[in-house]
Amino acid sequence: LAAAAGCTGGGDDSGGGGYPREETLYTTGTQWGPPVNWNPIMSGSYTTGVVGYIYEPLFLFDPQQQEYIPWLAESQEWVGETTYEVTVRQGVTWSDGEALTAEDVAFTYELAKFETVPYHNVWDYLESVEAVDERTARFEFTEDVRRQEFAYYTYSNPIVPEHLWADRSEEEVSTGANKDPVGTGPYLYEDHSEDRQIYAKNEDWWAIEALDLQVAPDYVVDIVNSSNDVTNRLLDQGQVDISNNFLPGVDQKIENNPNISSYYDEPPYMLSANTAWLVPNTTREPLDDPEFRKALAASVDVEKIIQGPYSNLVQAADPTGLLPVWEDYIDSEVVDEHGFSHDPGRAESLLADAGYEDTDGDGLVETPDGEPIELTLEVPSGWTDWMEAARIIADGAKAAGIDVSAEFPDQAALEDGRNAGEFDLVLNNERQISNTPWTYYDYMFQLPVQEQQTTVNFARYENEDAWELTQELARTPVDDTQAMQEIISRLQEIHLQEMPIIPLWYNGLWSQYSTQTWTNFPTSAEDTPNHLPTTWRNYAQLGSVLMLTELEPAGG
Amino acid sequence: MRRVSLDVTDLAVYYRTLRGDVRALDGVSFSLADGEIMGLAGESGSGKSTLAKSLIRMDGRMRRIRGRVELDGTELPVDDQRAMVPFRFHEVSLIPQYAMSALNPTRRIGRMIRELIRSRGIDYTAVHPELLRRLELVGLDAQVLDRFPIELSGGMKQRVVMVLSTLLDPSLLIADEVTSALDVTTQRSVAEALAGFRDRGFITSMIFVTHDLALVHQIADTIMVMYAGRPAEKASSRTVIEAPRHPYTRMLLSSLPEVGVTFSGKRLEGIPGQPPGLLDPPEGCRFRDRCPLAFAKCAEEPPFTEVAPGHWAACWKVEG
Amino acid sequence: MLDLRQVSKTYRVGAFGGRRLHAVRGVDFSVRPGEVVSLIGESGSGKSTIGKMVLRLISASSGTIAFEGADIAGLRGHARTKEYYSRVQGVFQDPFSCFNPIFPADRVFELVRAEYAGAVSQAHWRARVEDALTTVGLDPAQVLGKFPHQLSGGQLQRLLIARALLLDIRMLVADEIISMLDASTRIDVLNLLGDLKARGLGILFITHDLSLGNYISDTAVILRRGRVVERGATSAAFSAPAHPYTRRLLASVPQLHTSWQQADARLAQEGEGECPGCAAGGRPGEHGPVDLADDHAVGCYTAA
Amino acid sequence: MRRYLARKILVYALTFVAAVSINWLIPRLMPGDPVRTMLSRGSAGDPETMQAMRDYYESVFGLDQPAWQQYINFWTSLFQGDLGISVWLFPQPVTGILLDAVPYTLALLLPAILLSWIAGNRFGAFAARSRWLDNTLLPLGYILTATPYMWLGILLAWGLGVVAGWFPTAGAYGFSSIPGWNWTFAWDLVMHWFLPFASLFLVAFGGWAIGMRNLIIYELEAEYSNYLEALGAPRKLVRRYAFRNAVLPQMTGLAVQLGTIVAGALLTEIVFGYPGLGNLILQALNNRDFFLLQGAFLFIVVGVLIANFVVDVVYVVIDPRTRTQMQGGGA
Amino acid sequence: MSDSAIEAKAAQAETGVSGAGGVRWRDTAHFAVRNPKLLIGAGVVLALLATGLVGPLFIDNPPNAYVGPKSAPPGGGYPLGTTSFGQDVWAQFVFGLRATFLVGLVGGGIAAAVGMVVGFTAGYRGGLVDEVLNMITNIVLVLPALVVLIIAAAYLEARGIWLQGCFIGLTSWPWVARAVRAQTLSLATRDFVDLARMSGRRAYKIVFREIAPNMSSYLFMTFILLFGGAILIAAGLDFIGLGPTRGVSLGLMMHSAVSWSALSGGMWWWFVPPGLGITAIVGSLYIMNVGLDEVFNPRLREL
Ligand SMILES: Nc1ncnc2c1ncn2[C@@H]1O[C@H](COP(=O)(O)OP(=O)(O)OP(=O)(O)O)[C@@H](O)[C@H]1O
Ligand SMILES: Nc1ncnc2c1ncn2[C@@H]1O[C@H](COP(=O)(O)OP(=O)(O)OP(=O)(O)O)[C@@H](O)[C@H]1O
Ligand SMILES: [Mg+2]
Ligand SMILES: [Mg+2]
Repeated sequence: LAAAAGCTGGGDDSGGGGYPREETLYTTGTQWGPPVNWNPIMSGSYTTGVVGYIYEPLFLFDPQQQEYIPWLAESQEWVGETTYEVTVRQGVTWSDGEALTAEDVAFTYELAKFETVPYHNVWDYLESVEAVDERTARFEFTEDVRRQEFAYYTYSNPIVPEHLWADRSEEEVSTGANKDPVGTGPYLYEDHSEDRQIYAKNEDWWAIEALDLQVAPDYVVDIVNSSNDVTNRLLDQGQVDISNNFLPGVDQKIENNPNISSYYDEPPYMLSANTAWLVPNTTREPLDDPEFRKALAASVDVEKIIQGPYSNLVQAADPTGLLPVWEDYIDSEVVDEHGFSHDPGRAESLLADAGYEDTDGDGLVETPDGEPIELTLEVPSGWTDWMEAARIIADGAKAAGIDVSAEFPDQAALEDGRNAGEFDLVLNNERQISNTPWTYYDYMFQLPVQEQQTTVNFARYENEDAWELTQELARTPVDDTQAMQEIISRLQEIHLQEMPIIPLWYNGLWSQYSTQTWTNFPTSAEDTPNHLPTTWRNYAQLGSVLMLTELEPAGG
Repeated sequence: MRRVSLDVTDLAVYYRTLRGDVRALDGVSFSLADGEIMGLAGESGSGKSTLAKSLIRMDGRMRRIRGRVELDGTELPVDDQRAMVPFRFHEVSLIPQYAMSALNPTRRIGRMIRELIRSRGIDYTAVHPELLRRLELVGLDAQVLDRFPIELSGGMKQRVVMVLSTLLDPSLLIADEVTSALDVTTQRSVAEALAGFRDRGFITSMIFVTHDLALVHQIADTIMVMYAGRPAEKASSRTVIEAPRHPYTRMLLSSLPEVGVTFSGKRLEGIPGQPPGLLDPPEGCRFRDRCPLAFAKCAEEPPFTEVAPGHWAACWKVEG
Repeated sequence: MLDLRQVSKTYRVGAFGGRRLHAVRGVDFSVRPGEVVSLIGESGSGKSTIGKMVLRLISASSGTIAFEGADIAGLRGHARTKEYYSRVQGVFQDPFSCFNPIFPADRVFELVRAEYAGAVSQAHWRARVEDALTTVGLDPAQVLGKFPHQLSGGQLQRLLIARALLLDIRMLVADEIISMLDASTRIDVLNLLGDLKARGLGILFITHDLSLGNYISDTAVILRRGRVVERGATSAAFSAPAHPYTRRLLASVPQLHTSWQQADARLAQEGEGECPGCAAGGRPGEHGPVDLADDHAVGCYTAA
Repeated sequence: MRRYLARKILVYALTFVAAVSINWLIPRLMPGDPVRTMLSRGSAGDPETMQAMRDYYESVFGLDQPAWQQYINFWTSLFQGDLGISVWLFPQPVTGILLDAVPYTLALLLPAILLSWIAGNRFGAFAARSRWLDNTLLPLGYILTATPYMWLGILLAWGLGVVAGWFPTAGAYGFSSIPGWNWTFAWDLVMHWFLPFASLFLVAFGGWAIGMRNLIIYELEAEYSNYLEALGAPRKLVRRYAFRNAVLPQMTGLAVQLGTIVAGALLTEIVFGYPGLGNLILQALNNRDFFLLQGAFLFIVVGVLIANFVVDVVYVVIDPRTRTQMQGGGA
Repeated sequence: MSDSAIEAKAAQAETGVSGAGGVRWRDTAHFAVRNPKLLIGAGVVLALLATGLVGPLFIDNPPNAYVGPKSAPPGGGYPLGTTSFGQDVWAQFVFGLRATFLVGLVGGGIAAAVGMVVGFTAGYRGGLVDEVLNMITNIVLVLPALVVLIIAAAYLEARGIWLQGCFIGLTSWPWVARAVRAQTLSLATRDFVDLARMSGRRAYKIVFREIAPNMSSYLFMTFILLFGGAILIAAGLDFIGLGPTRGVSLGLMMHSAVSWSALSGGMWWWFVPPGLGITAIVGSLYIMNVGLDEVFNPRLREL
């Protein structure tokens, strides 16, 4: 059957019976297909754990504390307006024995000169990068340096070994499978098959000495996701320790099954990972009217969605849509003045004030010109939670007099229409936690609007001022919280007044643990760690890998 | 007179149907001497096949109402499927009406015969030489045993079935319409082969069912003519053809054209009317309605009596 | 009226038509009005194939079949086909299979009416049907509205003939129409054909039973393996069969007053015989029809 | 025979071309863009980078060429055994992905098909014309065939897996197992295989049993059965002969049903998280992975075609009727 | 499935036909009312059909409306309990039955129609037409229907039950075509077909007025099998999320029950009824089919 690759390393001393249960951590929820790619550059598709377990970035960013944790880097410094220096840690070795040097750092950024490397646009403002000595890499930037974005890169991009990658062609770098990954991280590639990926502990991990950190599980087995049903069964049978899937009804489990827990022990149970937005097509009538959009926003009964399809597993979004980790950036004055909440009465009055009235007596308003309004809210078929949410939104809108109906086309069809601007309303949540709200506003306001909007500004909202502000935010130093706050507060004001997209709720950082084998998972409780409890791709850089260093065997 | 091998007395077999019993065989008595080939003739639906089936294997709808069948002195348990098994093939055997489809299409003929023989608890090796001999006798070589039925022509299949059915030298062989589907030349060879089997003693006696009087006359010693579930007349074939007594037989014969008779020369006439339905047949003589000689007495059922030595008939008019 | 000239029919048989089967080869004969021609031969000799070709149910592979001077292969289109069928009709061997078992038997009349007599009034049509039924000796009250299984084979066969008579036909193809019938009914149907012939109908009478062929027909055509081996006036062909095959055939026919042994004896006495055609100048064993007498020809294909 | 085979092969070849072409075409008619779907999983937020990557990948997949060119390329590389590169599981070649998955699917399918067929036929033949079995066990057969594969699968998984705890319910072997040639591992494989196999088996079993029962009843009515009985053959022999003839149509039935069973296997795999083609196809679909879809489809079509062909040939070998027909002989 | 059996019967030329041919309606009725298989099968199907037809009339809210408490077990005002959103499972079941029957009807109907047209044409016309149609039939036959359906279903932006039915119909006809072709071939050699031709009938009339009525019982049985098959295929599609994008069907219910963790949450009442409903409908159809076979075919009748 499966390529019986045999096992090397630790598997053997357990007596041939497989990976010992009490030393192995079983995870699931990230990988949706067979593991096939260990290339850390391919940030969208590498196998779970490639970055984090094997490859590591210079820094980790802890969103809970809003701080950067030096990782492969020991320190960093802006030595001038446009000059940045980073010092790599002493004593870090690649798993093939070579030492990590500043050359590797410089090389990793040099790689981005290839157009197809995802962080290629660092070269928009990066002029040069070089290793000034064994441990120091120096970056020279243009005036335009987007410091916020660069800070994002410093923690999200893993460093790759120059001595192994230097000869790789562009194709290999950006599309190679990197079958034999050599990194610096706490785990080594052990084995994989169709439905799993196995890592074995790296006994020589630098952090053991340098930071006195030790990952607890000897093995990590990441199980390829197949369906909620399967995950549920695995969880019930205690075969998986942490699952990062959205499992409807898991609240019942957490409440009733002493072995299953999550970050919070009460609703919403989960941390928040991203904001779900209702995206109107601002180029279409009447959605081009901010008043109409505001009325629409007020018509949505978010609570009903939260209690209905989500059974309180999520929480309502702040009117600004900023995630809880960015709480500090929310300007309460602005929110008090311009914020919104579910308020059908207000929705109606907003409509009435803006001239939308029910002229034909069908209970639904027409445009000021008397044109009937018929909007559709599209949600991909099969995304059951969103489908339910869409039904509730449509009902709420109807109650407020806006004719919205929910449609469930195929996902790809929906995306085609969405990107081309052929839609009325969609739901979207394509921005995750990061080091800066800039990523949010970039998503909201980015200009120019192109024929195909593939990643950002699906609402096709055009506001030069907002875009200016966003760019200014990008340039602001990440440690200048004051300046950031000011800009963000102005952006919030524009957002709430114009309502280009309507924040609805925060999707959870879905995570449920079975504590039969491992304990001390992150929770909100005082005496437990509070790293992000997830194995999601790109979350290791947000400190989630630290969770593994805190786990404790249940038996011991 | 020679020893009687088959003796059927007042046999009545009905078919159970939704609308009631079909009285396909309603009081048939006759006996068959050793070595006798009896032709069983009569129009369609007169109960020929029913009689044939009754003697070897009744199907699920048939019910024996009365009567007994004796073969070589032992009574045949005709309506007891299980008890009949030992008699079948050994004592009574059959060449079915559709010999063409009587062989399993997916088994080689030899293998089928072997399995069948063995299943009857007989040592095949002992029978094998005889099988080959008889095949040769009917003009087939041993190779047919390695063939599938579909590889043989209709006549060949017919002969294979003939050999197989008679392989254990049964006392009684029933050949039901074995020649009807064949053309004249094949008809003749098959019929002659059957008579030859009797002559060689492979079978003791035989009932040869057909509706073709001219054919049956060629090989049969006696002919029994049936009409609507009852025997009308039985006599030696010569007598039946040349001096029939029963009006039905006579009318039947007179409607048979012969080579040489032409429409313009001598216009033959059929028998007017139709045979009665057997679901609820009329009392008395069943030919009454079509009979030119019918008279009051015919309302009573005429007995099947011996009107002359070896000549039986069921008609009030022939008595005496 | 009906003329067959060198008519042949080849079937493709076997899986995917890999093999050819010559069912009819170069057959010639004609049928005149008021004449009964019997086609006689053993099973598989191509009798039905000829009948079907005449009825245009299958097409000839080669040769021409002409009806009243016109090649029937040329009758294209629905209208002309219909026209043809109003002149030529057929009756087949198995009366039970000629009737659609789920409809009343008189549906065969309805079909004719629907196609040929749509304009005729109900009453008028009914009269015509009853007329035809009486002609074939059936009591309309007894047969109309009955299902096929409620009627006897003879009745069904006569219904079919009546159906043909509803059209103004000149020619009837009767393919073994009596072999499925009881001896006593047979003769009634035969007699009916005789009466029709007297009314000027040409009849192609197909049979394997020589005694029946003899009874009714004027001309006999003996077929063997798709070829005509002997053709002539019935009286001639039967009383003085020329071709050895015809003779053998005759000897195999079971007869009431002659036993097979007697027939064999006669055959032996007269000698197997050579084909007189070969003697009369044909190439031995492989010659086409050679006239022996007026209206009596023999063909010989033993070598082919 | 040779002619017949040639003919069959031609039909199969045409079928193959048509099927594969249809399959090539359908995904391309589908809305959605594989490269975009692929890139949207990445985190490049910058439209220009996005565009660059997009262009790059389109050329990698050859999607920048005109459709006819793509079609020709498709066939050329197909003949070189190259099914292209998966979009979803980039940069893995499709062939590799499939070769990893196909053994699992086969491991489920082959035993399920063969065993259910054999067992179903035996049982059906046994039950035919037995009033008692006809009224008790056969209705069960009908219920089984009428059960949706996935429903039965899930019930089994929960009943025998989660609740009773007898069987594992996901994966092809324990997640803690290390593949190797030892009994522990083999047993582990069997335990994981059992439930998905059982759900496939049960559904198919019911179908075959019923089919056989119906056919046997017809065969027992046939002339040759009557003849055998008239010659006093024991019931066993008569049944055996009837069985042999009834099996033939069941074989064609097998060929006809193959597609359905394969589909059932895919559903079952999804239910049990079994790492065969089922999950692959579903995901490939969601990710608009033309190449993987094409490849998986190709495997299935080739599989079904081969199976059909084998059935055709075997049929000919064991049914003398078709054989004779092919030789153009016969009575 | 019993498809193979019925097809095989067709291949064995006479059996089915002679059964249909010899039908005496009175007898048929007699056996029909005495055949437990037919009665039970038809009874269950009709009961479920009636539920699907009449049931919705008694339900005020749309089936997907949140009407009750969440995750309530059966009992109280909700005979089959509620979903985890508080949807009435009974309401969904009743509407789902409707949809399921509709899919069966549309899918089975289209498959039957296509299969018959192809089968009749191939069988009656013969020759080249036959060869070509045969080849097409073979192609569609070996195409793994569900896989094609999965792909095709995804192609459609919005999928409705009708459309789903159409797709299923268009891929599941080949065995019908084969079977009908075999039957037609055997019936077309009957003399009454020749007789109809000699009456000047046109080909299509002969096929539909002479041949088809003779196989009516057989065609009906075929339709029943297709009906059941279409329901199962639809359930499979629904289950993997390629079902109708709006409305409810039993398959969709199963799909949502599974994707909302009904089983791990112990909400068997959400998961079991739809599966049971499908099994009951299809199973009863099959049982009914065997019953019909016994009724129509004199050889299978038992007194
Ligand atoms: N299975 C049956 N059920 C009911 N009636 C039957 C059955 N088989 C035969 N019959 C009836 O019994 C009577 C005698 O039938 P049988 O088959 O013995 O006639 P036959 O003389 O052999 O006729 P044929 O020459 O047509 O074979 C007929 O009226 C027939 O309709
Ligand atoms: N449709 C067909 N396809 C292939 N071969 C056929 C077809 N019809 C008839 N044949 C063959 O053609 C030959 C002549 O058949 P035909 O039916 O004309 O014979 P026949 O003289 O009528 O025989 P019978 O007395 O048995 O009816 C036979 O060998 C037959 O097998
Ligand atoms: Mg009989
Ligand atoms: Mg003929």
